[in-house]
Amino acid sequence: MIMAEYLIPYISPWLAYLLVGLVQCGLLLTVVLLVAAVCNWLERKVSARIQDRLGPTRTGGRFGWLQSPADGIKLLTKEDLVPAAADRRLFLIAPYVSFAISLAVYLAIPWAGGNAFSADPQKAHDWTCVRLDAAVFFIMAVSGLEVFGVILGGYASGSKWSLYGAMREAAQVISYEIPLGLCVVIPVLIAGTMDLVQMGNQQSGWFWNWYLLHDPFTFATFWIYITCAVAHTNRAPFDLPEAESELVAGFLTEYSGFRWTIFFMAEYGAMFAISALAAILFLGGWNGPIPVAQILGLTWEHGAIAGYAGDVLGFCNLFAKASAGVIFMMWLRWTLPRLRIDQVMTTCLKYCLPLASIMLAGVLAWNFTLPGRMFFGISPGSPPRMEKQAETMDESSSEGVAVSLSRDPQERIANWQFQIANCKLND
Amino acid sequence: MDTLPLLLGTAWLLPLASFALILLFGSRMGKAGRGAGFVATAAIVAAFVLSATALTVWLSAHPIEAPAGHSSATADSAEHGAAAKENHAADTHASAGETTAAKKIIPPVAGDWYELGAFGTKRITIGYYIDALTIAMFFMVTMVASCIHIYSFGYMHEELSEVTDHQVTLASGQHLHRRGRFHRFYQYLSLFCFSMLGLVIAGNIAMVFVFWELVGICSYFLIGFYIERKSASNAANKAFIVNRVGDFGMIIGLMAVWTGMGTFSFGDYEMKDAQGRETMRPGIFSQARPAGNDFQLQAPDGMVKFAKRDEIAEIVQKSENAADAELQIEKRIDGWRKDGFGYGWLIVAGLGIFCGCVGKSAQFPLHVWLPDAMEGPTPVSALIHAATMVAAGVYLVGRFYPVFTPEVLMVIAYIGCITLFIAATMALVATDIKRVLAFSTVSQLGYMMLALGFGGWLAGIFHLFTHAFFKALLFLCSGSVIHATHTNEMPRMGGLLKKMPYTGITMLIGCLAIAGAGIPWIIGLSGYYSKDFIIAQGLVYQHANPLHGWLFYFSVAGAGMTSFYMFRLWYMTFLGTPRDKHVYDHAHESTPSMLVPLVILAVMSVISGWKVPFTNLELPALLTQAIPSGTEEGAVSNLTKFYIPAEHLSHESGVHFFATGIAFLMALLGFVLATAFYGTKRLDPNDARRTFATLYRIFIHKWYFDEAYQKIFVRPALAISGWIAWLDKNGLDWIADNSARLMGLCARLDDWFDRKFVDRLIDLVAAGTYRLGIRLKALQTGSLRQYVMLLAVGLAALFMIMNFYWNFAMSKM
Amino acid sequence: MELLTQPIGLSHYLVVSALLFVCGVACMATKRNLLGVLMGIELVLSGANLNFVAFGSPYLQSKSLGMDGQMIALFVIVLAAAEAAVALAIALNYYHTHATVDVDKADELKG
Amino acid sequence: MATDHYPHMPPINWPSVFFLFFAITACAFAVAVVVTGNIVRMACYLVVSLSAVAGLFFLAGAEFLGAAQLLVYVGGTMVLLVFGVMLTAQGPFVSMRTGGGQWVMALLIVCALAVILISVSTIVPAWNKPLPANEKPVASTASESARLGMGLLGLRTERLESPPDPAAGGMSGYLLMFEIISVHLLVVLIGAAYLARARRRKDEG
Repeated sequence: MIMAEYLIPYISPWLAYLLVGLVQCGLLLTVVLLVAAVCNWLERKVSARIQDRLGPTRTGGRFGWLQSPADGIKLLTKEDLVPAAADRRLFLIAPYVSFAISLAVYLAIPWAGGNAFSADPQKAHDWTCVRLDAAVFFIMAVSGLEVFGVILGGYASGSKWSLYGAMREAAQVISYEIPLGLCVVIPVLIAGTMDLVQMGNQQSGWFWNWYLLHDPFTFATFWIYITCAVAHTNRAPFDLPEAESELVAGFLTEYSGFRWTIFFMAEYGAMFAISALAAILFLGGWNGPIPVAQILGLTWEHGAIAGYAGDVLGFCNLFAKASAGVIFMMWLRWTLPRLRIDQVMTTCLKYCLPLASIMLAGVLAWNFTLPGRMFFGISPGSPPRMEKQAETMDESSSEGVAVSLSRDPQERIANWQFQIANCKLND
Repeated sequence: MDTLPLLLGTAWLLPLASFALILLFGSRMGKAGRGAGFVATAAIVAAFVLSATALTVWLSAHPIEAPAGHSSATADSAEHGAAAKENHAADTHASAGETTAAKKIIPPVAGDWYELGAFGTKRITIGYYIDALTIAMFFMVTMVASCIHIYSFGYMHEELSEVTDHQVTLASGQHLHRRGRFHRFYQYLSLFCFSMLGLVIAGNIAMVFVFWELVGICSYFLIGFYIERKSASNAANKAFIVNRVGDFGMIIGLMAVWTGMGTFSFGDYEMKDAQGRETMRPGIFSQARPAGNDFQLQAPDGMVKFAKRDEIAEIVQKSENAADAELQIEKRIDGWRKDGFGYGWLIVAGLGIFCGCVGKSAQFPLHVWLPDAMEGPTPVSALIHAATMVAAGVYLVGRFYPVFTPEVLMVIAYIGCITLFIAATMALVATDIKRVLAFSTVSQLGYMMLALGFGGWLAGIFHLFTHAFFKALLFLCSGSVIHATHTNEMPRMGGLLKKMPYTGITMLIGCLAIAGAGIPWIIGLSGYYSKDFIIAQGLVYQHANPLHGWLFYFSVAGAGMTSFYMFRLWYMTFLGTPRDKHVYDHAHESTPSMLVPLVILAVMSVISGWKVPFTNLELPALLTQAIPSGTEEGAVSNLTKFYIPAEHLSHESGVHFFATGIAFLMALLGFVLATAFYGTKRLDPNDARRTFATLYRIFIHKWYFDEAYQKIFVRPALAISGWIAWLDKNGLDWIADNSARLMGLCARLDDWFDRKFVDRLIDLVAAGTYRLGIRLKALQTGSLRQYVMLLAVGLAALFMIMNFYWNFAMSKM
Repeated sequence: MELLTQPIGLSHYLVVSALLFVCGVACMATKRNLLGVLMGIELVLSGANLNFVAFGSPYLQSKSLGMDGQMIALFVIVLAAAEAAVALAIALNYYHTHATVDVDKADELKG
Repeated sequence: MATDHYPHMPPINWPSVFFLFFAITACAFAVAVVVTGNIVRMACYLVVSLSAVAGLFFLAGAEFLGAAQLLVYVGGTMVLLVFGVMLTAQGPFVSMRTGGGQWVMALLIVCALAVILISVSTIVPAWNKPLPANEKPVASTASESARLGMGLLGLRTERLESPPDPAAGGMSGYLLMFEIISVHLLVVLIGAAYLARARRRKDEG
């Protein structure tokens, strides 16, 4: 939107805003499509490596890197079939629903932190489409919606296999949303905010500031999160909705050509998004294991150019982490056998859910007994979070009313009162 | 400005000349009087040209200024600009009530042509009163009339030769053969045009009354054009007699005006006084709203004096000479006026005049004649019983508006509201194509009355104009259909669009216009604008008077029903499968002389609400020039504590926005229902008819008005004469005979009473309780959806009660 | 056009919420499918929620309900979820006993 | 800024544009829910309508609520959808069509209700006008969802900022209500599970 204001002197305002909006949409779309294309190629390569094969080697040189475009062209030229028994309107629209929702998740994901402790959110320069107050919550809500397209597609196909697949998908995704939500709540609890930008910035510094290494419970939570995330995105070993050996191809049975591709892009988009979320929540987001940017002075304190350079670095970091997450999921897919549906539900309700609850309680207890300790409670060096927060509060910048967890009730009340006074100062 | 009276006067007299010519030489004009048509058409077209010239003259003398700040969206957004600021300032200045300097009053062109007689200080003249409203009416009337004259060439061509009337069977069992009456038809049309234009141009209320009666007699002639048909002659009689009832009230109003104001003239006029000097004397409007009183309504001196005539007589007796008495009366008259004397006479005058309008405009309870008037030829229905004559009532209310007190306006609003609602309900079920249109006309006239009663002078008059165009169009289209199919019954039509594409499409345009179709908040057909004005005014009125908010809701419901029955008509006529093979095969598109007027009127009903590009010229703005001074700011009733809101409130963007939304929503609902029932046949009309069996019965019997009048007025008259005859024959004998028989009866009655009554009383109580239980049992139907509906009804009722009475209580605080 | 250039007022929200509410009522009143009725209820509740949020929004009115508006809406959402759970359980039970979810068939206790 | 260059054309107010978009979407799909007969399509339209309402929440500054609406309502509707597929018989003898008369009756009642509600919602003149520019709230940096959270925990931070208004009640938040709702949810969970349990034992016995 800032860009639009530069354009306004030259063209009429509404056109400027429209243009900039379209450009931004296009950028986002490109990212997702590229991710999907690369993932498709990667999947072939990874699976080949695991199965001791070479994978695609012919199309476009030695690594077969033109395989995805070639596949895309093949799929685009296929006939777009609609079964006679299908509910035509829903059948046609379902892939787009799925894809649009998977795209919408990207609205709230920050790609780099920008000016970490800026007083004014307008000047934070974080790399987010829409910086939301409740970004974590938003992403959870929207990523849960993705199943909607699948159910529609499964129902509308008018085929038993598709319907079975869709029903399985619904049951699975709605069930796994609960432990996944519990896992997400844990970093939120530690950070005291649901704003992803703030959460990422609180993990800046060395790798022991990552929430993954905050305490033993968060470490365990991360693995539960990964399990649930895999199930949530319907990847093997939880790919029951499209189990080839049982349901032909599940909800995808009746789809072909372009619409099938769209479904696939939605799946890869969701995988990438949920990996990026994991990276931000547990793996420090755009902060590398070693704070190279800070050491080189590439921060916003040293001017805008340095800040942007640091942000580019951070973006690469986050992208690498998210990609690692995707590759990890592929690795899982090609090594583990598929579960039975009852096993899937058992994993969710009998293992993941209780474990996540225990982790929640554990993190609570840990924070009450050992508040502010990093790196398994050992705390090498002072935690930057507290320091910075105190600073900003002195500047009366008001980083919001963060709920801080403290052992002593007296201290907690004092903390509140401090923050309240802070609020008053602002007004 | 002597050109205007000259132009309009000529335009007015041309049809009279045509009438006279046809009267004398009609049957000898061409073959079977064909030339009569040309004479009449030439006269009315010339009148139209003169009217258009007059309009140009008027506009060049009083150009329309840029719209004021709040009246349109463009000005609203331009408020940032410096130019708009001045405009805005001027506007606020004007609305502050400083009518003397800032606001431009456009004086009407008034004067007399001829003095019929003078009686002391009072006199009766033939005069004119020309303002923007007169000019616009002239333009509209001559235009519609021209179209209809041309149309009639095609429609009435059968009258050029020998006619066999299949609807009249003679005693010999044969159908009636008679000579064609082509020239006579045009002769009546010319007479009508002359009378209508005279009614519009009239400079005093007496002249209005004369032409009022003349248009009435023209209507009588033309309804009874097929005089040999029993139904036609009955309808003509009915129209005539029902109108007399209204005219009776009007005469009372005239007497009140004459007594109270001493003049019939609308505008101020010059007159020699006793010393022979020329002095200006105030007309009706100046007396009711003197400039000295800031154009606010007050009882005229004459009425105050009349109300206090006893006391004045006393003063005159006591004082020594006349001048002294005069002085004393002058001194006390303001005090009396403040005490409310004379105000009652103002109400009487207003109600009386309105009575006449009720009759002519077919308002409740005198609306019964208009549907029957459809016996006349269709061009007549279009011209007289839709576009012009019946609108004359609305015109008169608009013309007499300055004299109406808020109480009279409330009566007008209520009458209008009742009319619009019951007429719309009748239109929902009628199957005769012309009757649907007739009910629609009554309903739309009710709309206009309602708008005027709401204080929306502009809204009501604007609707009068747009309605004239699209209703004339609709009638002519229906005439085209009837001409092609030789039947009025819609159930025998269907699928005619393929056979008559021009008629079908122009009629669709008419339906869209009357339903108020448009793209909300952006653009629409003419009806869209005028209906929005009315709904917006209603919204403001409802906010000002929660107690009378019912009126608004009924008007909104009326908008929905309008859309429903119009599209029902169109779908039944033009879409679907042909229901009567014979009729369908026989149907054909009409001749060009009938189609050209259709196209002209269709264009007018699309564009008449629009602004002429690159100018400020638009119909509402032109009419705004004629808004009576002093009425813009609304009024407060002193008697019953309610408010007539100022009209400019309704032009505020917020109100207008929601009014448009509501109007559009209702029109859409009507359209969707009509489509569901008659277009796509998703719903079955018979199903709905069964569900609302009672309502259907009431609607199809036209709310039993004819039956009721038959029972209340006609039968008793016959019955009383019967009784007297009967009494004469058997009266006294019967008494003697029966007193003896009565005694025996009494004894038996006593016995019967003892057994049947006393005993059964106790039985009845028990049985009643039992039956009540059975009845109440049915309330628990177990139908979930019915409960939901009842819940919704309860909620709506609760909101209504809160809306009206709680707000009412708040306003009292 | 003025709708596009001027900020939105409270009334606009109220009108939208009224329309949603009314659609919900229509849905409840016309659907014979029990689940359709439930959907109508959801619509009604979301219409009511929109009302609360609009009255609580500081962007529409200088003297708004404040946080109360959002809070009540939040509770309504939660309770709606609870209501849906119970209603679905009832629907399931009803289906077990009647082999249909037509509410018009559920009139065995009628008078 | 924009007005300087284009005095003849006022700048487009984007929140209004989005409001219009969401409002029209919400209403149009709500109407579609009413009109359509297929239960799955109904659910589909309902999801779109509710999502648009969530968009309206975002526009009104209630981000947390918008997300909650998406998560809870839309998720709940998804379950409805599944049930719709399961319980709606597609058999040829089962017709759940509503008669024309009932449609008309419902539409009449509902439209009366609509007109009344709309006219009531426009009855206060202050509501029709947008907030004057000088009364626009200062963009608060304090997180809105954190405020909600504090409110649920029993502290109303926004009352701290403004002088206490005795008419508006004290500082206490919604802790009690929060607890009651938690317990209520638990009860509902158990109740629903009990109601919907499969009665296998009876069949076997």
